[in-house]
Amino acid sequence: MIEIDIEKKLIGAQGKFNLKFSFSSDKNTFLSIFGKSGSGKTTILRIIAGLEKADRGKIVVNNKVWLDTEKGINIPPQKRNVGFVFQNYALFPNMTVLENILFAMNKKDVKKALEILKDVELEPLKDRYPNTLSGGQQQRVALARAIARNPEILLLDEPLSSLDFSIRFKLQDLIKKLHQKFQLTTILVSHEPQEVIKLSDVVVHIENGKILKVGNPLDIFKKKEVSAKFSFFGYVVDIKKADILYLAVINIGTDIVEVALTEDDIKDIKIGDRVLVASKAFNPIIKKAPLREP
Amino acid sequence: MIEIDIEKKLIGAQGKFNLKFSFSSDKNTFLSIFGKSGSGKTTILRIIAGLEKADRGKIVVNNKVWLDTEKGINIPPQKRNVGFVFQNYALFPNMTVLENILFAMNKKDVKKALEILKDVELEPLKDRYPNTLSGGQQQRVALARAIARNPEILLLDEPLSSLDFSIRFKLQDLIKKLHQKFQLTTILVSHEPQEVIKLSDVVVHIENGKILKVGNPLDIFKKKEVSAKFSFFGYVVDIKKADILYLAVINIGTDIVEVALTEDDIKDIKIGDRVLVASKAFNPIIKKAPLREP
Amino acid sequence: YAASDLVFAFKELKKVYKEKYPQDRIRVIFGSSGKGYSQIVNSAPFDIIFSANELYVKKLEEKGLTVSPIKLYAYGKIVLWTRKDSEIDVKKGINVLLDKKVKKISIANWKHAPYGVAAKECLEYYNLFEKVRDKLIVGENIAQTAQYAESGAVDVGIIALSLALSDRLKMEGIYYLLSEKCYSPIRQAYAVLKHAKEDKERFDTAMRFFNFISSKEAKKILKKYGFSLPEN
Amino acid sequence: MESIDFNPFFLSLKLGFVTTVLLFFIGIPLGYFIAYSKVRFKSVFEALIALPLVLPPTVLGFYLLLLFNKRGLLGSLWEKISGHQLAFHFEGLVAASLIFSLPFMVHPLISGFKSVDRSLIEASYTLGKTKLQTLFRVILPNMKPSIITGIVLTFAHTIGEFGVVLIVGGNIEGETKVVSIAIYDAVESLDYASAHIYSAILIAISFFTLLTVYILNKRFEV
Amino acid sequence: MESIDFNPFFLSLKLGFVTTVLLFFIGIPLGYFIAYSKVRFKSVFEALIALPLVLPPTVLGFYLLLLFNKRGLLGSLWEKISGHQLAFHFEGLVAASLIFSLPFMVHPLISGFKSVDRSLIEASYTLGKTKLQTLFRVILPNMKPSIITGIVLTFAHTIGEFGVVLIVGGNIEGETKVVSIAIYDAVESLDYASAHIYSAILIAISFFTLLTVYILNKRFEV
Ligand SMILES: Nc1ncnc2c1ncn2[C@@H]1O[C@H](COP(=O)(O)OP(=O)(O)OP(=O)(O)O)[C@@H](O)[C@H]1O
Ligand SMILES: Nc1ncnc2c1ncn2[C@@H]1O[C@H](COP(=O)(O)OP(=O)(O)OP(=O)(O)O)[C@@H](O)[C@H]1O
Ligand SMILES: [Mg+2]
Ligand SMILES: [Mg+2]
Repeated sequence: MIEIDIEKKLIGAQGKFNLKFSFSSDKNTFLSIFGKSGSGKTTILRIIAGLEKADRGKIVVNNKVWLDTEKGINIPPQKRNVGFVFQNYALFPNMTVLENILFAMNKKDVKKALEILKDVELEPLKDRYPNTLSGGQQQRVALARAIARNPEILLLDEPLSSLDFSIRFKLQDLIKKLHQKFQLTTILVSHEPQEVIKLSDVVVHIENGKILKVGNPLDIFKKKEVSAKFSFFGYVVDIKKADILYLAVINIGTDIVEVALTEDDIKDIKIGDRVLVASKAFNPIIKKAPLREP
Repeated sequence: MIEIDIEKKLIGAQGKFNLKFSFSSDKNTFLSIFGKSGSGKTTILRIIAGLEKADRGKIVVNNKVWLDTEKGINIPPQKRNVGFVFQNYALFPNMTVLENILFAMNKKDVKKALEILKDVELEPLKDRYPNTLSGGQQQRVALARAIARNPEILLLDEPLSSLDFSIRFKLQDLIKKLHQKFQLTTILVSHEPQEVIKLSDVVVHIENGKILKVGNPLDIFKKKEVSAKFSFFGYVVDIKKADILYLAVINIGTDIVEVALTEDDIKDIKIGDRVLVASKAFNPIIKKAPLREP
Repeated sequence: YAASDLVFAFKELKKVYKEKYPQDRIRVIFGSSGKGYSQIVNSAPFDIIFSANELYVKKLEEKGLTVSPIKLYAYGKIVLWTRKDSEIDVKKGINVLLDKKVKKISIANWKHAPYGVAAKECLEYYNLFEKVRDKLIVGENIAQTAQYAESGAVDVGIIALSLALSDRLKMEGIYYLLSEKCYSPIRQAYAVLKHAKEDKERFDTAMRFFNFISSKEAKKILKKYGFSLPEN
Repeated sequence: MESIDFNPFFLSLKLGFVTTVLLFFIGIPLGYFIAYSKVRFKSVFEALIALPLVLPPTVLGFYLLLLFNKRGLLGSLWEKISGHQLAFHFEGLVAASLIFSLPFMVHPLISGFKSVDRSLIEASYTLGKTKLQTLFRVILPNMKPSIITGIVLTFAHTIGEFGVVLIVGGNIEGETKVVSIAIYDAVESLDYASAHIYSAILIAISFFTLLTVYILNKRFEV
Repeated sequence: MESIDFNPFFLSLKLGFVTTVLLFFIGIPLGYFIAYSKVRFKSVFEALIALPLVLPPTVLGFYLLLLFNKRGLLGSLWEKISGHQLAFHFEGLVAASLIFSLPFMVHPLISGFKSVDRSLIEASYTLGKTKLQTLFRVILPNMKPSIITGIVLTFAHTIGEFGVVLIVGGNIEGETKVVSIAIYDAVESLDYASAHIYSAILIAISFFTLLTVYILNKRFEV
């Protein structure tokens, strides 16, 4: 159960703007926030965590009032049971990886800590200090630490941005699993549509502090351009001549496909263009694929 | 012109391993390094920049020897003309955005600095201090600073990881343009296949410090699974019943498509699965699309 | 350079001297005699030394740093001193130190301060030293010893008469002059130093001041400030 | 030269340790407050703390004597508590040392507090740690060089200072005669041999104490 | 009470400024070396720098006097250069102050250097900046609280210290009679009224000097 309705003045790239965000749900929702750089996503998470003051607003989580500017309530971050993965990780340099995790636990439980570390594939690094880790390793420690806290609400600020796809997918699954297992409310900031679609129940698209769209991920991300059932956006990587035809090499997501073009077509299309690839008459087959790097 | 051949012992998640990397090209290549978290990518860049010592190796850039452990040559980072975008940005907190950029220039040129800031869409923030910027804004300042240095070789450590697609695409174009205009050698670390494919001439895939594959991006990323001309990997987001058929909602890249399934098919496939979607008989159309957010 | 106990006397001596020899400029630096000694040994730019302890001047002579004969200018005297509000009647004499009301007594350090040596001798003379030993607070020099008494931190101080006669202490307390027979005389001596020789004019001035101190006028002043005078 | 008396060394070390430990615990809340509070006149506080330093030690000692003796404000208070005044007792030396060494502890701590990354503190808060837990587990361990600086300067200065100690303590053997006073005495009585020996021993002890601090610190360094 | 002589104030401030400025420029390379060098016996250096502190000031002064007088090592050298010995001259006071206030500058600077994020220094190097440029443009501006601590402690301690200054300087009017000695003199001659006034003025001047430092620093703070 969560109810958020906040407002705060910010100074952004286009001058002052007003951050206005509201969301409420009576289930344990997985909410994703999606939007341009500087649009106020991190600020929203920080206000929820109590690290920043809202000019006006109200936050109620699981029937506890965390913030109510009208009544002058603003309980400190220590009393809000959140797990926060910071954009810059904020690991404690004076503690090893394991100690970072243990520090987050109210009841120190080494076995559980090691399990979490295994989940993020860092168990062998447990006695290392954060500044001897690679960027992605640090990010995973940050995630593990937020999880170890056993929070009511998980605030994830681009928690997987420095990770390659294979581990990223695993950790997405982990987050999803935890979210369901512990009936968490989770708020994710991410730039990765795949991630947002995979994980979230609700997506909020904000721009310049204002909510542009709210909805379920499919509604938000399903394209409207053509009515075709099977169509994709992609980028032209290369155009090759093959016999009388031209072959456009197109990058769609993590895939590369080749599409035949006529001389006419290529007048309009050149390397680097963003294109829509669609099929009118189409009979797709679908086949389970192994989970691995392309 | 670049010639790299380095070796260094590292301690990773699976114990000690040997980082071994070599690459050479006599053109101004755009090289991408691709690989799992902790595989040694950042370390390679740091060795090239002179921030870390290689146990053994040689680096020659534009006919200048930067490192030759046999001859005992190791010129300091200050004398290596590199532009480095750090994974953690490393902006100078005591300088404004503009001052950060100017500091990177040998000849202070405010006009040029402002132009670069305009390129990364941060001109209005020029007088702000880095710690008042959002994560993505900081990352863009880091990129702008590396560019302002006018380097011979550009080292980009996940330079766009915190950015949303629209600005990300623009900055990819900017990097590409600069690479070509100034005949740079550019080395990019990125987890984003789209980015790697779009930008690079050569891709090196490393794992545990070893080079797994080298090649042009199409070779590396083109899938081998089926011979179909038009096939993609995706994730099953939802399965809906429609009349006698089932509709699988599949997320491919940033797109969502619906594929009809028979009762038989869905035995094998459930929500969350990674699937390959392909078409055997297929007549795609291709259409230029506006560059915008989904 | 002059010992600290001369502070008050020298103000007047200087004034009188100035009247006699208006052309001479003299500057006095006060400090402990030991410090002055070490500084002079290490080529401090002092022309005359007035030491509360003849010994230092003698040592300087041994080192060949003096250019005049050593002369005594005064004998110091010691007194018991207490605040007027202390309810202790020092006039009763030295045995007052045994009084229960006297919990602490300040005394100058007998290891290097001449007034301290005298005070200790005096206590020993009356067989009091061991008895009051636990009450003793050792001041580093005679001025500090007086401060202890004056601030009330100690009940009685054994200090120099010259200090007890200063405006401030006269106002705030009462003193009892200890008999000169209980301690060996505090022989205070002075001499012109080698440094004066470097400059003719300075040397002349120094010699004039040297002679002035043994003049009747100067002796009268010294006496007024609580020093007894050498016979010569 | 007299035979070496080790009591003054013992007293000095005791004074140094007691003062340093007490000041550490006084300095931490004070430094924390000055570094993090948003009070308007914070600069005034910062400047005030350094002020005891500008007075000559013996003069400061003199003022403290007025305060500490049995008729003084603190001295009389202390007399009621403990039966004797502050002046001329070890407690008085400690009290005086606390005052004159305060800036040597507090100022380094302030700059240490300011150097700790704000986001670490925030992270600790979101993990449910109280301000006190955050202070001891996150803030202090990440400002170790400043703590070392504070401890070393305080300890060394307390051992070496004698002006204040001399006046307030009154050079009482076994109670307030610390080694700095013993050395001073020796020099004043032109007993240079003793002075040299005392100095040498003092320097040796201090050197090894400080070295231990540094080496221990290195050992536990990340 | 005599009329107030402002010369000692002037001398004290001059001594404070000169010493602080010189020590700043000595402290920076020294602190830089100790903080960043990988020499094995660095801790020994760190401990050594604090040692002048443990000696009682007058005793330190006494040893310096031996060094600074015209037959001493440094004194004779200086005499060749400038025509007079170091002892009993203003230069001697400066030299002595440099030695006894050294730890107050160097130790805070060391902890400051250690607190600067390594990656900022690396970033500056990759931007082609020399070590010197990096030092002045990147490192020092990001350790301001430590610099302030160093400056404040050095300045205040130099103004207030009189033991060393008294012995090395010899209390010569207009040359080495700084205000701390003037106050000391006044107290020693039981002239408390003068002492109070001198102290009050000294404290007021110092307070405003320090306050200015803090406020200027705030003004330029990020
Ligand atoms: N200072 C260090 N000391 C010891 N080991 C280190 C240090 N820095 C990095 N490593 C180890 O070296 C390995 C390679 O690190 P590197 O930072 O190069 O990885 P990376 O490929 O950039 O990873 P990521 O994608 O997560 O940033 C990692 O296993 C890391 O733990
Ligand atoms: N401390 C601050 N003081 C003033 N403005 C700030 C501060 N922190 C952030 N801002 C501004 O508020 C706006 C929103 O910042 P926020 O960090 O919430 O963005 P974001 O959506 O998380 O962006 P990104 O995706 O780049 O991380 C930005 O324009 C930023 O410049
Ligand atoms: Mg953000
Ligand atoms: Mg990396």
